Amino acid sequence: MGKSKGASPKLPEVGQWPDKIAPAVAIAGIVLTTLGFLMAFFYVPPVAGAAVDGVELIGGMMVANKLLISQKIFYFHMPVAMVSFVALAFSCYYGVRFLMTREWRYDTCSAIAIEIALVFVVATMATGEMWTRFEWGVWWTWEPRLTTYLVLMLIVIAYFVLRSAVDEPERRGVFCSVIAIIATIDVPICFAITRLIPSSIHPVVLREGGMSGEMGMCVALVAAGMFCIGFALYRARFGQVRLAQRVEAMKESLED
Amino acid sequence: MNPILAEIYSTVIPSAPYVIAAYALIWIILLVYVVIIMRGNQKAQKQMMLLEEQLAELKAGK
Amino acid sequence: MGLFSEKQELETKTAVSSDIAVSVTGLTKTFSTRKAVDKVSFELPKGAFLSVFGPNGAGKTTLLRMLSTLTRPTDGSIFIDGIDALEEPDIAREHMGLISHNAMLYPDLTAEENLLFYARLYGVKDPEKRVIELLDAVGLKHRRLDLVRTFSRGMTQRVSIARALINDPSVVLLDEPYSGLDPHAIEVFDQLIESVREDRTFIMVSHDLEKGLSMCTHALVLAKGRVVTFAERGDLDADEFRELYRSTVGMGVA
Amino acid sequence: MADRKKEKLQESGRSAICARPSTFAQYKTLLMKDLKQEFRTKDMIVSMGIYAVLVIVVFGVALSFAKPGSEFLEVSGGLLWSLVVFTSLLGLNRSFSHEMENGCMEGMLLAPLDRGAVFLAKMTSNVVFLLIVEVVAVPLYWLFFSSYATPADTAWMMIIPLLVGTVGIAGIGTLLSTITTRTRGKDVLLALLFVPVIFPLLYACVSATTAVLIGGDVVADTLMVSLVLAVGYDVIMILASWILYEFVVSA
Repeated sequence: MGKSKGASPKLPEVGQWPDKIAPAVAIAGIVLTTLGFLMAFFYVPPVAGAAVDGVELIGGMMVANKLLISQKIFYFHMPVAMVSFVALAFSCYYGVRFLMTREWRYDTCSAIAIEIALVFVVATMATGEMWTRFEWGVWWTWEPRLTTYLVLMLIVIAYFVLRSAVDEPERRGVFCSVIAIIATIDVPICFAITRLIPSSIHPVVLREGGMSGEMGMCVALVAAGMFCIGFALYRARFGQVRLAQRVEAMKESLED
Repeated sequence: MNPILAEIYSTVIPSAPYVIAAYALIWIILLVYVVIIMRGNQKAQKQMMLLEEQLAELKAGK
Repeated sequence: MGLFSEKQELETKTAVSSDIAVSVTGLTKTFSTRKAVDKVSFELPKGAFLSVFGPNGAGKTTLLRMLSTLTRPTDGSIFIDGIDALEEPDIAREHMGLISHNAMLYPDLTAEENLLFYARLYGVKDPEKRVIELLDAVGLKHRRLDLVRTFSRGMTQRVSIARALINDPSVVLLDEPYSGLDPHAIEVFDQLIESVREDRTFIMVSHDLEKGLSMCTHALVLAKGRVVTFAERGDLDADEFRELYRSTVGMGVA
Repeated sequence: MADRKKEKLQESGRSAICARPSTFAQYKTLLMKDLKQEFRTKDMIVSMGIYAVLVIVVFGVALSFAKPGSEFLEVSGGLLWSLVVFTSLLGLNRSFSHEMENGCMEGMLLAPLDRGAVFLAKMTSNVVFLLIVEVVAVPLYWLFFSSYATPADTAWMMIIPLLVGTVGIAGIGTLLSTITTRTRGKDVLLALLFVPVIFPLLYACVSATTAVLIGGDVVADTLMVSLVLAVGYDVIMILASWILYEFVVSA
């Protein structure tokens, strides 16, 4: 783990190329998500639910099942979850970079990335909760997907509790980077284990099943939008935190 | 509305509040985060003004 | 012949002649924004005794922790006996010992077990003999089977000296070793240091100006992480130095 | 290159008495120290043992209204593992108490020591202490709850998931307790970090134990899958902890 000799690597800083495109990306995000929202409700046909004893002609198609609107939540639920995993992966990447070079900037980036992950995990839990409440009529079931998100949320919360419990900056940076890395390793395992082991008590209800063309497109659209929003939020938060750090640095230099 | 059609759409009304709540929650959570960032920015800017005043005094004082 | 030329090339690579025990250049440590140690540089010949003075928060302990490879410096280089302590910390550690106010001994192990543990960690040849020899040197041979928990502060500090000397280090670091010792224990401690002093280099951090001055061959005063003065004991006028010390400590506290 | 350098240092005389020991030798020294220290003071084993008994008593009260029957077997897999997790949490919290007392952690870091050896030694000692407590607590559990249900004859296979789980708990637990041992509010923080990270291993071990306890056809499919996944988790996590340990211990 030698010190990075020579010119220190170009550190992520406010005003670099990501900040130039951040506003455009934010607008693109908003546009895409609204488009996805409209598409989810007006373009994509609702999913067929339980069978109905009879057949009806609707919009030129023979329908023999209940049409579920509740499934529409899925079009935002899945993309938001994807963004939360990507944000966690970024936090892990910056954590590794911090451990290699001990540059404070990477520790800041890692913390902000995992903050974005927390925002999106909370959003995922909220939408998942609503869906569970309607789908199964209960506020919580130990169903694999829900438990995995709960575990992810707990780890991210633990990250922030640890971050506030350690005062010395160097030690805090190292510990938080290690936890970000461990979390990023742990979550996929959670995903895999909860799916592969058939919990005998209540079988895994695989609601998603196959996704029809329109559904896939809608999810992709919303996902793109959510990634843009996530990126824009990251840059905004990064700018704000950097400003606070510069103020802190100035305060210190003015003192002595 | 004949009974079959009614049954086909029977889940729409009961599921409506949850769907709305889900989308509203996402919007609220993102909004709360943006507000946190904005407030952080304002706080930092205020402190920056204070520091600039202090710097000006220091320069004037020297 | 190959080996000889090899050795030559190694010497020049480290570019430090063999009689310099400790060479520190541009050593810096910044904690996010605060510069705890700022570009400290000095060189110590073998057998020197450096006393480091300075107000609280001047970076004395951080400097010592960096020298002992416990803390990574942000910048600068440290050469111990010609070995780059940053590139090869493990080899540098074989040459060093640290005595600090906490004894680094396990209270629930006996004095002998503690020293045997460290002897084996350092890979000392024939550890049992070495441990007995050291315990005898610090005058605790008869108490070697007692738990360190039952020892007085003075006795624990003497076992700590034995621990620091277990690998026969060429550089011994002392981090405020006198704190918590009664006058008699201090006197015994000084005798021990004197007895092992030949051909070893010492770096001591302490608040006790008189004690530091009396024992040192070199003096270094730090304030706010920066070197105020670094001078040989010979060309140092005691009163002028006391005056300088009082002013830096005064400045530090303001 | 390193050996030639070592030869050169031998000649330099000063540290002639030090021949850098192999990592395994250092591992053995560290482990012996941990074991000797623990068997002399026994504070970790005794406190974990008493804690386990207390947890069983709480279970007893909690289940006093449950009607005995086969459902108890489905539940007891989970109960056993919650007993193991909370007892190991208590043990892990104290695992570094000896090191922290007189700054001995720094004493160790001063030695030319491979940090991986520290991790392995502490992990092994944690595994040993946990197993000792489990050997006492698990039979005690079945003694106290024998009136509820007797497990299937395949119950002895419960040892396998217990072993795999204990190794995993000790591995990850050592890394996390090294992090939390020097922070404020360390016990809560260790639990908060430990439970989510250990969740998959717990999930797999509980399913394996339950399968073994119920016996019959359930054993066939779930046991193998759960054990393979648990071992997989152990390998990945212990490898990651070993690599990351160097940063954490010298931070």
